[in-house]
Amino acid sequence: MLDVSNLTVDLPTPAGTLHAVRGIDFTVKQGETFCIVGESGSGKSLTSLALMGLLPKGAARRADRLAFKEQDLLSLREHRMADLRGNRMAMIFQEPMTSLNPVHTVGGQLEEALLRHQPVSRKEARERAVHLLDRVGVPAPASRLRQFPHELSGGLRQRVMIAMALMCGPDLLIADEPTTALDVSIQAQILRLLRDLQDEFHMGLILVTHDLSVVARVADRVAVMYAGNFVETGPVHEIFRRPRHPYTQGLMNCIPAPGKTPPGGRLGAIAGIVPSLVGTITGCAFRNRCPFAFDDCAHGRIDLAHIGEKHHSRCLLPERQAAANAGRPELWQAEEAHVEALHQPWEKRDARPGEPVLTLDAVSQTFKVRRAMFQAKIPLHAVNEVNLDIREGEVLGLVGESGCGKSTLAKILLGLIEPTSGQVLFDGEPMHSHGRKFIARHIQPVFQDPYSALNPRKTVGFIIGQPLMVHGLAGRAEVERRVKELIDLVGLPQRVFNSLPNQLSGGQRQRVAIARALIMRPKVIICDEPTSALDVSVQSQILNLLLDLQREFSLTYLLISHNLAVVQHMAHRVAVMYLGRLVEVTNRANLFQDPRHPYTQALLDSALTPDPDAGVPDPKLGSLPPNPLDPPPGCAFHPRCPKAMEHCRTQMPRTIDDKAGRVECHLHDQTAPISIANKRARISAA
Amino acid sequence: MSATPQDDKNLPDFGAALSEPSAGQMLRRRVFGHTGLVIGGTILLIIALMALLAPLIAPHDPYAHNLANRLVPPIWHDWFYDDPRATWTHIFGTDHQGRDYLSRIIYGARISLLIGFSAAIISGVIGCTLGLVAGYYGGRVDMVVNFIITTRLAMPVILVALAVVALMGSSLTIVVLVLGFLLWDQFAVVMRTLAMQMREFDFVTSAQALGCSPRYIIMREILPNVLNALLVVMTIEMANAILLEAALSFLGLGVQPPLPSWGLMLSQAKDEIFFDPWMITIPGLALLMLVLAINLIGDGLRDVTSPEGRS
Amino acid sequence: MLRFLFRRLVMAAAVAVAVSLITFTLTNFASDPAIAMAGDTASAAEIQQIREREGFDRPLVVQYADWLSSAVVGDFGYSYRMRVPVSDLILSRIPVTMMLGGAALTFAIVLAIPMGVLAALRPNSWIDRTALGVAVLGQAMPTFWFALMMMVVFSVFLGWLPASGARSWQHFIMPAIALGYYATPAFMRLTRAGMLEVMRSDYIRTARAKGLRPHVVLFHHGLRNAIIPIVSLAAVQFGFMLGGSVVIETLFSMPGLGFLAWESISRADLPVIQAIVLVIAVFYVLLNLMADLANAYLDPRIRIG
Amino acid sequence: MGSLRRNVLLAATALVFSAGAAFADEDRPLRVAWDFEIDNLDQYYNTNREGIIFARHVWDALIYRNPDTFEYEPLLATDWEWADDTTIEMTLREGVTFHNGDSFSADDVVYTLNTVSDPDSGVLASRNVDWIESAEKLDDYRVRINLHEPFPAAFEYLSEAIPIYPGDYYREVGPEGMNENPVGTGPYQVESIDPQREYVLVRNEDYYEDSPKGIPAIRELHIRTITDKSTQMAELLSDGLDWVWRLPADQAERLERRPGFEVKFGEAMRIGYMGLDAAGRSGHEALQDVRVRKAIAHAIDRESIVENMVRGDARVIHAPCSPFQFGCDEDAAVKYDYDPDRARELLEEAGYGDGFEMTLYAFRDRRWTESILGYLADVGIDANMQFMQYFALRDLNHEGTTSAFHMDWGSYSIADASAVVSHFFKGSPDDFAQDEELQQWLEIADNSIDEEERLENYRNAIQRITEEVYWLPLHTFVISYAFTEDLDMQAYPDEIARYYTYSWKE
Repeated sequence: MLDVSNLTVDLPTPAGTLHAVRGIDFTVKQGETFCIVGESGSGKSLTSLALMGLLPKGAARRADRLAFKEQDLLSLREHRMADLRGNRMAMIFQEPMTSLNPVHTVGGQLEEALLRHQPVSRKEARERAVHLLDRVGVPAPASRLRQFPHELSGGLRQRVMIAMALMCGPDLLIADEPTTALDVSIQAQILRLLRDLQDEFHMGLILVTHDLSVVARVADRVAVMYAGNFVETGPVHEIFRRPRHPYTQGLMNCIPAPGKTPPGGRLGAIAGIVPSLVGTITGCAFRNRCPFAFDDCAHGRIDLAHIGEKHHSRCLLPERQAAANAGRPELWQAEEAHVEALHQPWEKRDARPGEPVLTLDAVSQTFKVRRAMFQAKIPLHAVNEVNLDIREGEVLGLVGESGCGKSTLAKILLGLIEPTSGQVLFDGEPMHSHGRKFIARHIQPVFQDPYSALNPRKTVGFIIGQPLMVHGLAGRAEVERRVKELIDLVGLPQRVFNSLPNQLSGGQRQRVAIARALIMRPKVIICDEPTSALDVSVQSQILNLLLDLQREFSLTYLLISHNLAVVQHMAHRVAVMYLGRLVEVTNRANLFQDPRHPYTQALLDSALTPDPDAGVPDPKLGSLPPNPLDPPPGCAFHPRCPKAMEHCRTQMPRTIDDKAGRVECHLHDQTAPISIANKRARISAA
Repeated sequence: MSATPQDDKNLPDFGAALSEPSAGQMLRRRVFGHTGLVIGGTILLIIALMALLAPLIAPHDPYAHNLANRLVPPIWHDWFYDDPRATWTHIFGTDHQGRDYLSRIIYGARISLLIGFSAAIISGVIGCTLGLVAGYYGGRVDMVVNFIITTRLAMPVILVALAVVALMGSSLTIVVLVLGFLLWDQFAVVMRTLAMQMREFDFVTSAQALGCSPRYIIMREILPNVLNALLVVMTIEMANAILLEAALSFLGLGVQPPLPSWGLMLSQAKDEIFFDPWMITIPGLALLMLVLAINLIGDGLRDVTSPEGRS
Repeated sequence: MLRFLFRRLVMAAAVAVAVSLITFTLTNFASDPAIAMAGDTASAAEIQQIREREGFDRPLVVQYADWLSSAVVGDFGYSYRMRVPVSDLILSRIPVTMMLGGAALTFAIVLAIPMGVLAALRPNSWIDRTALGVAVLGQAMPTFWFALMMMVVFSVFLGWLPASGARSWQHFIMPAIALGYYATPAFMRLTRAGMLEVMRSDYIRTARAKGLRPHVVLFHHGLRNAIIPIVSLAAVQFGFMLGGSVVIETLFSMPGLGFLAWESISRADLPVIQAIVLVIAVFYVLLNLMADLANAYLDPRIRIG
Repeated sequence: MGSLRRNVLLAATALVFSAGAAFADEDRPLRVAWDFEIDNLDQYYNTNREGIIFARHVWDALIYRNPDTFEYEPLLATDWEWADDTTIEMTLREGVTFHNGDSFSADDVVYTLNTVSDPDSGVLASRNVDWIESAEKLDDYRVRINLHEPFPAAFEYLSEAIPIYPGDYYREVGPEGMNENPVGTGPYQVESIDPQREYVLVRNEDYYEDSPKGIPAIRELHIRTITDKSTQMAELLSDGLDWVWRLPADQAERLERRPGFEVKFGEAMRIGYMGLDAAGRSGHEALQDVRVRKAIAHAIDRESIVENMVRGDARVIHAPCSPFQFGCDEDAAVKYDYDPDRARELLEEAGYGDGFEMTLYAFRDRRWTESILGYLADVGIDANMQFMQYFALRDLNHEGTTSAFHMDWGSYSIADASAVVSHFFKGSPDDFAQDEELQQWLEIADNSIDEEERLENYRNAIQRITEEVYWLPLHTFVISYAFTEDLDMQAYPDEIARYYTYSWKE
C-alpha cells in the first residue's frame, strides 16, 4: 500500500545542511504494523512527516519513489495532497496536550476532519464523532463534543486524537510516539486501542517510537533507525530474538529487563554520541560507538544486507560473530566503574543498615489553586498523611502516575517547602527547623531535565563547585581541586571544566548534575526521574553511575520514577503513591512478585517489557484518570479499581503494616469493615 | 529549522557538541550576519563617536551667538537656490541666535544620548528590581508589585511628566529623573515574566535547595540569564526616553536652552517649518536616525539571541 | 465569575486611588493652589485669604481625603481657572478623545494585523522586510514631527485635509494616523510573533494533517489563537493613546481631554489635572478588565478550568 | 500651494456669485484663531487677554477710550464728572437694549458695580474694581459711584475694563450662567459656544448707531483656539483661517512676501523687562549688589536683540513702563548702554570677576531669553534658563523663589503708569525691590488727582528703579497680525483686536 524508496530529508541549519533522513526504503501493507524505532535525532519523526507532506518550511524531501496506493505522492500538488491527508492517510502525534487546538471544541475539531473530505451533513459528522469517541473509549461521548481540549486529561485527548484520525476511515495511520507523553497505565490502554482499531479498520499502521518495549508488543515488522538511516529491518520476532546489528544489540542491552539483568547489576550502555548529521558520513555511522568496529567500517558505503527471511542489517560483521555478540551486556560497558579514579578516597560512612535517616511523620501538603480565572481557589491535597522511613544506605523507589504528589514530596524533603502538617525527621530530629543550609548539606537533588538543571550562563566548574562556595566550605583552590576530582568521578573529561552546559550532551549534563549533588558529600540524594529525559543508551550509563556511587559511598537514594523497570532494577524498597497517599510500601521482591494493592497490580500489568510474544496487556484501569482537585470519597482508587467493594466507596482503608510490607487497602484488612450504621452511631456518640 | 519541539530541544546534541563552533563564534556570526543589527550598530557608532569627539570635530563653538548672522541657510541653498548667504563657513547654516547649526547637531548627540542612556539606566534599575523580585517570589510580593506596575501603567506618562515638569520647572536632571521614574514599566513586566519562567528551572530550584539567599539567586542565577532581554528592553526604553524628551521639548518643557538637545532644536525649529524647513529637517533626521539605530539594534538583539528569530 | 469581577473591581479601585494619591501629592508639592487661584494681581493677604477659604492650609492628607470623598461620587470640584465643575469639563471633552483614540486604534490594527500575518507567513521575504521597515520607522519618528509633516503635506500643499479642529470625520484622519502609527509596530510585532509561534504549534500541524484547506488552517486555527494576546495589547494601547493624545490634540487643536490637560497644566489648574489623570487611569484599568473578559471569551482555557 | 488654491477658489466664487458679491462678502465669516482658551467668559472671573478681547465685542463699558486719540468718549454713559474726590456721577445712554432684549438702565449699572466690587464675590481681576465702594441709582439713567478713597485712574478703569451686565439676568444666572451664555450690549452677540470651543459671534443688529465702536461690517466672527503657532500658520496657508496674530516677527515678514497674505505690525503697550531680585527674597547673593545688577544692564545688547529678534517697530526702552502710558517719562530713567567691558569691570569691583551662577526664569519667547543668556555668558555670568508656563512662573514669583526673570507685562491695556510700575513696586507679591521710599512715591502718584504731582512722583519712581536696576526694561512689544489680503484691518497699540472695525475689501 505504501512504497517508499530512497527517501531523504534535508534541513537547512545555520551550521549547514542537515541530512536528517538519508535514503531509506520500506513498504507498508494493508493491515500491517510497521514500527520505526530509534533514539532522538535519528530522523524517525521527520520520516513520518515526510510521508504526510508535513515537513517544516525549508525542509527538502526527495525520494526515488513515494507511492501510496499506487498514487505517486512526489508529483502531487499540495492541494491534492491535502485531499489525501486526514482522509486516506491520517496521523497522530506525540503531545496530546498541545496537538488539539485549545480554542475550538472537541466536537468542532472532530467534525471538520470529516466535513472537509466527505459530502456529509453536520449532523452526520456529529454522529460519526460520537460513534468514534465511544469506540476509542471516551466515556459520555456525546457530552464531550461541546468540551474544550484542556478539559480533558492527556489520555482522553490522545483518544480524541485517534478518533479524529479515524473520522474518514483512513487506509494508513501514522502514529508518532503516540504514548510517550502518557503515564504507563494509559500507555498500555492506548496501544491496545491502536491494535484493536487497526484490526477493525484494516489499516496500515506506522508506529514511530523510541521504546523497544512498545515495539516488541505491537509491531509486525520493525526498522531500527540510526543517524538518518535504517540499520536493521525485519519481522518483530526476528529482531528481538536475533538482533544482528550492533546498535540493535546495544539498545537491547541497555534496557533493564527483569529476569535478564540482575537487579542492581550493571547495565549495558552505548558509549559516545550520535555523529553530526551535517555533511556526509562515509562508512558505518555507528562505528565510533561500536565495540566491534574494525578498519573496513570507516570506508565506502555499507548497504542493508539480507541476513535472513525478510531480515536485513547494515553491518560488515560476519554473521557468526554478530550472532555471538547478542545478549551480552558485559560487551557493552561504556566505561569502567569510575569510583576508583578518585585520588583521595571519600571517607566511607559506617553504614548503619536499616536505621532510618529520614522519617516522614504524617506529612501533608495542601496548596490553594485556582482552576480557572473566574473560579475561587480550592485546596489541593498534593501530599496526604504520608508516613515513610528512608533508611541509611538504601535505594527507595517512589512510583506513581504523574500528578500523584511525587515531586511535591521531593520538594518537602529538599526543604523547599515546609509541609502543611506533620514533620520530617532527619536523624531523628525535625528537619525543617534547621533551615535550608543544614538540609542542603545532607540532602541533595538530581533533577529530571538536564537542560533546565544547569544554569546555561555558568561554567561546569562553577556549577559543580557552587555548593561549596555558597556554604563557604572551601577556598578557591580547594574547590577547584574537589571539582576536578568529581569530574573524574562521574566520568567526564577534565576539559569540561570551563565548558558551558550548552556544549554538553544530555547525558554529560546529567553527570554534571550528579557531581554537583555529590560535592558536599550528602547522605541522601533525591533523584527525581533522573533518566526519563534521556535516550535509552544514555539512561543506562546514568543508572550505572548512580549505582556505582551508591555502593561506593553508601549513599541513600530516593529514586522517583514512573518507569517500573528502572525502579525494579535500582531500588531496595518501593513506595507506591496514588493521589497523595502511599498505598503500598514494601521491598522489591515482595512488590514485584506479589503486589498487594490493586493499584500496584495494575501498574505492574501495564508496564511493558521488550517481549514480542506478550502482546499488549489490559490493566483494566478505566479511561478516567483521577482528578487531584476532586478526590473521590472512601478509597481514592475505588473508581478505577477492578476489585472495588461497596464500602470502598465510603470508607478510607486502614494502613496494614505487617511482615510483607505496608498497604492501604480494604482487601487486606483482616478486621471486618465497620458498617455504616456503626460508624454513624460512633459519630453521634462523639 | 526543525520538525518537532522534541527534536528542537535535542538538536544541539547532534554530533560532537564539543567540537562545534563555540557559542561565542556562533553569536558573532549571527550578529554580523544580521543586516539590521549591522546598520543600526554602524549608525549608533557614528553618533556615539560624534558625541565623544564633539570638541574635536565641531567647526564652531555651539554656544557662540551672533544675532547679526542668524538663520543663515545651509550650504545646499547655495547650490539649488543661489542663496549668497549660504557658505561653507556654516555647512548646516545657523540658528535663530546665529549659532552654527552643525556644531549644535554634533554637540546635541551628547545630550540626546545622555538623556536616553541615563533614563534607561534609572528605569532599568527600578524596573528590574521590581520585576525580578515579583517574578521570583510570586504570591503576595507579586501581587503588590503587580499592583505597583498596574498603577504605573494606569498613569498617563506624557501627562504626568508634563505636569511635573511644568509645575516644578525643568532641567536636564529633572527631565532625566522624571523619564527614569516613569519608563520602568517595560522592564518590570518583562523581567517579571522571565523571572517567573526562570523560577521553574531546576537550576534555580537546586540553588534554593542549596540554601542560597533569594538575593543571590536573583542576582547570580537569574539575572545573567535575562541579560539579553534586558538589553532589548533597554534599547526600547532608550528610544522611548529620547522621543519623550523630544515631545516634552516640543511643548516647551524639555531640557532648557541653550543646551543643544535634538528634541529641543526640533521644537525650536517647528515655527520655521514653512519658510526654513531645513531647520526642522536636520535635527528631525538626526533624531530619526538615532532612534532608528537604537530600535534596529534592539530588534537585532532580539533576533540574534532568540532561537526563533530570523537567522 | 461574580467573585472574579468583584476582585478585579476592587483592584481597579485600589489602582485608581493610588494613581490619584500620587498625582495629588505630586501636583500639590509642585505648586501652591492658592497662588494659582489668586490670579495676577492678588496681594499676599488675598492669597492667604484664599488659602484659608479653600482649606489649602490643612494637612495634605486631610485635603486628599476630602477630595477623594467627593471624587468618589463624581464631584471633582471646580476648575481654578474656568470656575466650572471639573466633571462637566471632562464630560464635554471625552467624546473627542474617545473618537480619536478609537480611530487611532482602528488605524493601527487595520494596518498592523494583515502586515503581521503576512510577515509571519513569509518570514524574511520582502513583505516581512517591508513590514519591519514600517514598524521600525513608526517607532523612530517623533509623533509630533510626523504630524507636522503630514499637516504640511496634506493641509498646506495638497489642501486635502483640514489642519486642525474636530468638527468632522476628516478632521480625525491625520491625528488618528499620527497617534495610531506609533502603536502600529507593537501590534505588528505581536501579530507576527504570535502567528509564527501559533503556526509552529502542534495543533496547526494537526489541522494540516487533517487536510484542512490553507485558509481554514490560517484563519480558523491560526489567527484565532494569535488574536488573543492582541486584545490585551489593544486595551493597553488604547489606554496609552488616551494619555498620549496630549501632543496630538494640542497640535491639531482638538478639544479633547489631552488638550484640556495641556491647558490645565500650563495654568496650574490642579483639580482638572488630577481629575484627568484619574479618569484616564480608571479607563485604563477598566479597559484591561474588559480585555480580560474578552480573553476569557476568546480563550476557553481561561474561562473553564 | 495654499495661496494659489485660495486664489483659484476665490476666482471661482467670484464668477459664480458675481451678482451678489457684496452681499456674499458681508456674510463671509471672519475666521480667527487665538492662542489660548478663554478661562471664563464672565469678564470679572477672567484675566487673560483673549477674554478681554471677547469682552470688548460682547459688552460695552460705561466709557470708551479712543485707541487712536486716547480721548474718553461716551459709550454706555454719555456724561460723567467728579462730584468730589471720592464720588463720580454719570449720565447713561437711553434706548439701549441687551442681546436678550432687556433694556439698559441705571439698575443694571448699579447691580453690576455693586456685585463685582463686593470683596466676597471672589472676582479675579479685583484690582479693576476694588476702588469702588458702592454704586447708587440717582434716577433711571443717572448713577453715582462712591470710592473708598481718591482714585485718579478711575475713568481709565471705567473705560472698557468694567463691562456692564444685564442686572436681572445676572442676578438670575450668576457668573456660571454668564459664562455659559454671555449677554451684553456690545456690537456682537454670542451665537454659539460649542463644546469644541469655537465661539461664533454674530453682529448685534440692534447696536446703537452712535457708538464709538461703530456698527460692525462683518456679520459673523468664528473664533477658534489653536495653541500651536505652526498649526495656526498651516490653517492660514490652507485657507482654514483669515486672521492670526503674534506670529514670530521673522516668520511674519516672510509670510508677507507670499501672494494673498498681508502682515501688519503694531507696537503694543506691552513691555519686556528683566526682573532682578534686589531684595534678596530668593536668597541669591550676587544680585543684591547693585554693581552686579548694573553689570547685567551693561552686558546685554538690547539694540541688537530688538533689531534682530524682536524686529518690527519695537523700541528699546529705558523706563519700566510703556511710552503709551501716562506718567511714563523716559527721560527720568537712567540709561545703560551696551558695554561688556564696563560690565566686566563692575563685576570685578563687586567681587564677581570670575562670574557667578544664576537662574533666569522665562515664559514668553525662548529665543529672546536665549539671546540674553548668550550676552550674560559673554561677560562670565553663567545663567541657566528655566522656561516655564506663565502661570507656573507667576506662582513662583509670588512665592519669591525666582532670582531673575525675563518677563513682559501688558498692563491690561491701561494707559497709565500705575498699571505697571505700581503693580510691581508697591509691595505686592511681585515686588522684588521692597523699597519703602519708592512705595511711598507710588502711593502718592496713584492716589493724587493732581496730574503734575502724579508725574513728579512717577518720575522719582522711574529714576529709582532704573538707578538701582530693580528691573532692566528691555523693549516695547510689536504685535504681528497676519491675514488674508482681502481683509481690511487696523492695529492698535493696546494689543486688542477690534474685529468690529474690520471689513472685507471690495
